[in-house]
Amino acid sequence: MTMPELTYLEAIRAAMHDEMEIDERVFVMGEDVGRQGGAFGATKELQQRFGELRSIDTPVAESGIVGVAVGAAMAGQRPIAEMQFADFVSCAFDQLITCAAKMHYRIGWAVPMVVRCPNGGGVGGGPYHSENVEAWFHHHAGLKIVCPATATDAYGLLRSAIRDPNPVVFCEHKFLYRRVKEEVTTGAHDGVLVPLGKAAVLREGADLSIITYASTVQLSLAVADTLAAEGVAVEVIDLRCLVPFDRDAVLSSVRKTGKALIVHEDNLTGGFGGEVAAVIAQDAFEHLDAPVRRVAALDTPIPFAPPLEREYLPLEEDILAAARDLAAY
Amino acid sequence: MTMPELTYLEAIRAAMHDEMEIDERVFVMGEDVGRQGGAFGATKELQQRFGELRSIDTPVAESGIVGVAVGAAMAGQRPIAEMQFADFVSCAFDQLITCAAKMHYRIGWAVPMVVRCPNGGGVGGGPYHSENVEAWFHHHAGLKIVCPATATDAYGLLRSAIRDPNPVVFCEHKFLYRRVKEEVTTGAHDGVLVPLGKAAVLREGADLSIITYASTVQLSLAVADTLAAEGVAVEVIDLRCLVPFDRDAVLSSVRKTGKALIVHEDNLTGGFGGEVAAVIAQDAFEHLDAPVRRVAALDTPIPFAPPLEREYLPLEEDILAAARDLAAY
Amino acid sequence: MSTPARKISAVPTPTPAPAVSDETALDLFYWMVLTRATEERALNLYRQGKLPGSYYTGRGQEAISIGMAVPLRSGPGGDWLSPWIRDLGSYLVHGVPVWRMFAQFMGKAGSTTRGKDGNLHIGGREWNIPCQVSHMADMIPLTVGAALAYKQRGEDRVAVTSFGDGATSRGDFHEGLNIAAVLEVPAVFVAENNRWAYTTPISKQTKVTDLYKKALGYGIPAVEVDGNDVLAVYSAMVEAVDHARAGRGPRFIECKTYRMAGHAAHDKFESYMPMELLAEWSDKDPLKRLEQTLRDDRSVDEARLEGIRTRVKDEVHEAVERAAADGYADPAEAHLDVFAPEGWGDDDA
Amino acid sequence: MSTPARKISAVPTPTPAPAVSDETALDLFYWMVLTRATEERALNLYRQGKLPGSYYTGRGQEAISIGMAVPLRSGPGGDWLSPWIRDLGSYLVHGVPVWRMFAQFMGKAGSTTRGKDGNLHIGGREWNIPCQVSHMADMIPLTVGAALAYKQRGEDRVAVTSFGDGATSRGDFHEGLNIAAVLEVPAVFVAENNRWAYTTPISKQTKVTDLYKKALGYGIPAVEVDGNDVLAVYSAMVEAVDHARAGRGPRFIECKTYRMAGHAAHDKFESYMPMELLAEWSDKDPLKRLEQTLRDDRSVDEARLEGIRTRVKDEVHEAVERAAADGYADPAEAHLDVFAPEGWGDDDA
Ligand SMILES: Cc1ncc(C[n+]2csc(CCOP(=O)(O)OP(=O)(O)O)c2C)c(N)n1
Ligand SMILES: Cc1ncc(C[n+]2csc(CCOP(=O)(O)OP(=O)(O)O)c2C)c(N)n1
Ligand SMILES: [Mg+2]
Ligand SMILES: [Mg+2]
Repeated sequence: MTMPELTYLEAIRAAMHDEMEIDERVFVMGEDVGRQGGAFGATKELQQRFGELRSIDTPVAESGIVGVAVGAAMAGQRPIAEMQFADFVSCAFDQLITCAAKMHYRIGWAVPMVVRCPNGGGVGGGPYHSENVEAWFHHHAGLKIVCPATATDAYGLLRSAIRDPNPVVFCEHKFLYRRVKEEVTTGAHDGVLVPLGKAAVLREGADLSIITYASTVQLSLAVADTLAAEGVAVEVIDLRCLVPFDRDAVLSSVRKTGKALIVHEDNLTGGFGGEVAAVIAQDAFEHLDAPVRRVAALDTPIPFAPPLEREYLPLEEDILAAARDLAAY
Repeated sequence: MTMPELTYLEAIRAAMHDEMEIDERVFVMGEDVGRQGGAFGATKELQQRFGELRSIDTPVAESGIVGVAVGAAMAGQRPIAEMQFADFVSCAFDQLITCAAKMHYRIGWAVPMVVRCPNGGGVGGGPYHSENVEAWFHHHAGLKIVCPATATDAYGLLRSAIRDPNPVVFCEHKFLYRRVKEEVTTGAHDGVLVPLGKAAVLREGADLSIITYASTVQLSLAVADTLAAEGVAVEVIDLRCLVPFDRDAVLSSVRKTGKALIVHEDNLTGGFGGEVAAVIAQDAFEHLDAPVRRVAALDTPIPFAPPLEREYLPLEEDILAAARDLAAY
Repeated sequence: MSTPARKISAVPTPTPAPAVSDETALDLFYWMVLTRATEERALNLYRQGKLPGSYYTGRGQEAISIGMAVPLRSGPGGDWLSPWIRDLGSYLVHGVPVWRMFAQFMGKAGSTTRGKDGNLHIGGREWNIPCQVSHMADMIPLTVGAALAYKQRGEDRVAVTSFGDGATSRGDFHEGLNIAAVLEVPAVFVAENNRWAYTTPISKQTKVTDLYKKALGYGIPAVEVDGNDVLAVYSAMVEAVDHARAGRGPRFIECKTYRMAGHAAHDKFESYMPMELLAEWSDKDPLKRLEQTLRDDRSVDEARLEGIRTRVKDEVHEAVERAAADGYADPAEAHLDVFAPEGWGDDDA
Repeated sequence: MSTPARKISAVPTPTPAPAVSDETALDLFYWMVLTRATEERALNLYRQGKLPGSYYTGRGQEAISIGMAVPLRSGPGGDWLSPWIRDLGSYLVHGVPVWRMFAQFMGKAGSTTRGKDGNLHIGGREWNIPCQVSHMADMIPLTVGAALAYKQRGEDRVAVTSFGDGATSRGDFHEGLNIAAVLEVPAVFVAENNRWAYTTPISKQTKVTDLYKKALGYGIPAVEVDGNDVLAVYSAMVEAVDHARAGRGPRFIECKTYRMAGHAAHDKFESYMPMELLAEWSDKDPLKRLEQTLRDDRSVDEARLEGIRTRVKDEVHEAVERAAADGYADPAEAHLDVFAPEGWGDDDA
């Protein structure tokens, strides 16, 4: 066991490294993941350590990559397929929902694999290098979806995802890659594991629940700080996983506070927030003291120019304004 | 102008026929659509009438088909691409969200095309011939989504979709193909047009709003009949389009009744109902007298065996039970 | 007689087509008769309204489904086989009991999917048969992945999949074959060129109607064989599998054949398939041809063949009875097994 | 001198490579110099932190971007051109003003996307240039679709797209080429084989490193040309375009070249690209070669070349000034234009 200070990105690399150390079935594959260690360096030196058969450079073929991962998983391996950017998982959509998601339901043969998706905006990537892809998949039963917000969660959730016998879409937010950092308990045998499907209550508060995940977690905590100074106690819930969805954590928080603000960087319509709002409106209705609010990105593609991208993204000030409104309701 | 009695499927064929009569740019393409007229006969005799260049048999390549349609649309045509079953649009997902949806936003060059998707279950099709695909797309800004429930709407909405300068995912429910029938005003020049984005209030009522679309519209009307006999006045709203979404129609109904039941055949989680519920919970909150309820299919793949598929689907009795509960709340 | 496979691109060590023993030929005969009988019976059941959904037959393509499956190792630790919907026989050879095929068509609990999926969407880990999806060509990358797993673990197993001419138009065919070639995995691809994809003739599917030529664009050695000659298919398969198993990379076999009926039982193929061609290909029926070879070239006793036919009749009868007597899975099962439980597969680690 | 294109598969009426006039050669020179200067300037701006995102250069591949664009008809009613990110020159030739390229890199309102998209995601209906997406090979089916539209309307326009070696691994390459062949549309595909896809060498991309051979798997006549010889590329393109325009179906041109730097400006390519090869290819620089041909084989005056260089310098300077002076689009524009308004395009009906 060691507790180095790791960035979110380093934590992801460490998680793969540590699982590969203890489980020979685990391997990584994708474009440029081998010698180069991937576009972001997430698989750096894994090929040098574990060899060419466990860190595989592939042709540019996302559908093929994911399909190969499904087959390898069924044949007893534990593949981790890297998308160079999350956006390109659009090309693998069919393999994920058609083959990966529905195999176990049909014949009880599990598909233990992870598709790593460098997710999200705020990095000037424009419409095709900034997508949040987590809400492309929650409609499709059979896929787990993980969205870590901290380095520890990135590490611990990725290890759990690799061990999980189901296909997992692992959405790692690339804005957080180098901006988030903390001491993380790593180590092949005693590194920290974070279970899939358990939300984290990052801040307790009685007045208002903010339900969020990934890049907007830090923003929400900042808003909670600001409002604390104004005498409003905000509870901040980091979902960590969209599937499994920690329904109980959300409902018990909202039943306590009576007010729900759902926040994500992904665009509003069809984002996961709609699902959360619907669950609250059905199952915590009697406890609600205010409308269920959502703060999210615009329902547009993600524009490139810095001032336009800023307009597109939900900012701390947007969350703060909505939270204040709600608190005052 | 004629008013023949048409099935939903015949209405779809008539809409394509009539648009092709008056607009040379309109053409159909897809697997087996030409000489054969498609797996369901929706394009029957269009090749004989309009020639091989306007009714094109393609190789089995959904991504290619949709991509070709995008290019043809940009080059001034009005393609209608048929998916043999809606399920296979998974293979064209990337082309739809990456190319079709985002072209106009980026350079103001429109992509007027329709992708016809024979949608839905209840026909013993199993997991890969029964999907409801409408909720795969509403997250992706730039695509319109149409889901007709009646023969007239199938005709009038398809004509509007073909004329629309944007890419439209046209979800035609194949359970309704031959089961729904009515007199439809057809005719190249004076056939009925139904505008995109306007919901239909099919039944007025003050006690409870059922918001639905496609195959569950008839079931909801039956439920409204049953409850009318019990003294409960149910309002039934057929959304007709998911994008554009007729927010005002939904909100004004719920503001009147105070109770909302959202019903769709698609599975619950990530279905369009979540979005509707979220809008209601935010913008009609003050008028709500009861939890916002959803009735939908199971969050599983769609099973094949008749008793399992029955278990999977939302049935009239499920809608009735939920509506009764809500009325009594 | 068996026509030798035409070699298109050099196979590393050209081995002579292995001689097929009489015993093997009889084995092939048994499986072909069983396949034909099973399909005929299923089609009858469909026509009687006893099977939900539609029904797809591979009649006339049994030489492929049997010839490609018999050379494989079946059972735990055996070879991966992902057959196309025309290849009912492959499932039987690779281990799926006949009655479960009928249960599958009927959607019964005894189906390999417990009724959750239909027709030839059949599979099970015990047989190393993944459960096919409808989406054509999707199983190709999966098969490459299984082959990769075997290579990674140094096992001498191969992964095999078959598909139709229509499937070669899809992106997953391309991506899968290219990755297989680059990663040099032990996979064998069997293309069944029956010249139709639903109502679309091969001339509208591709300009390169010799499908083996497509494999050359990936650097995968490819042969074409007479797909109505089970001995030819079998021999080509033995060779391809041997090479893949020896670690020399993927192989591709194109089986030239003809679709002898509509796409599915509900398809009115008379409206678009030329009847002369059907008649012509009817003369090339693979079962007739094998029978003839067995009798004329191998002097097998007619009684021996009749014995096999009788045995098959009994087996099919019994299978239908058993499937008919089986119940549907409890509707509550519709809710179950979306996810594999924690710890799944840990025993094999 | 120009190396003649090696013909791989018969082109219907073999025409002799058209002679390239001095005027055309000078025209090619102008565009290549402009392309090189624009890219050099942009790279400097990137290094000065004045361009958001990253920066991709096509240095050393200008013979392709220019040679393929010059033979096309530009402007309204002209040919469709969808160039790959290495092909900045193609945009210029086909009509995009230089300053708008800089505005594009800067994300300014004057960019062809009003800042909504970046780098070479450039387009506009007035130029028949669709706006490229990042997803490699996606533009191939679109190009086939444009070609189909021209064919349907009986217009003698062609649709052209270029892409890298990496893109050939994607399903959309396969589906697009196959459909183009079957539908016999007037499309020309230009593959730029620079032997790298990001850090992946072509040997890990495909076993068939001669990309023109892939086209043969679709029945599309294909040639390979020296991609560092602009006269060769130009001539091959003239021939391919003529044939496509004459309604004889699609054509494929592989341009063999080498990527002269990293994938993008942020890429530390020294860690994986062999320096010897870079030096070797540096000697084959297409601009140097054209200069040499102009001077040595065509006796063009050095002053004439210098005049072009000066003109280009001015143009680039002016373009940068104009782009720098341009503002960002109003943030409110981020909300606009998701959908085209009703009636869009009705004027052209
Ligand atoms: C991706 C996809 N698109 C469309 C279909 C519908 N479909 C089912 S079988 C078939 C034709 C199959 O032709 P081929 O591959 O030649 O196999 P064959 O039926 O001739 O054995 C089609 C188009 C499908 N199953 N998958
Ligand atoms: C579908 C998809 N996957 C991955 C990427 C990331 N990516 C951008 S460029 C590139 C390599 C391109 O190589 P090539 O096609 O040879 O073109 P070159 O850069 O050499 O000109 C990759 C992998 C992408 N843009 N699209
Ligand atoms: Mg076929
Ligand atoms: Mg390249």
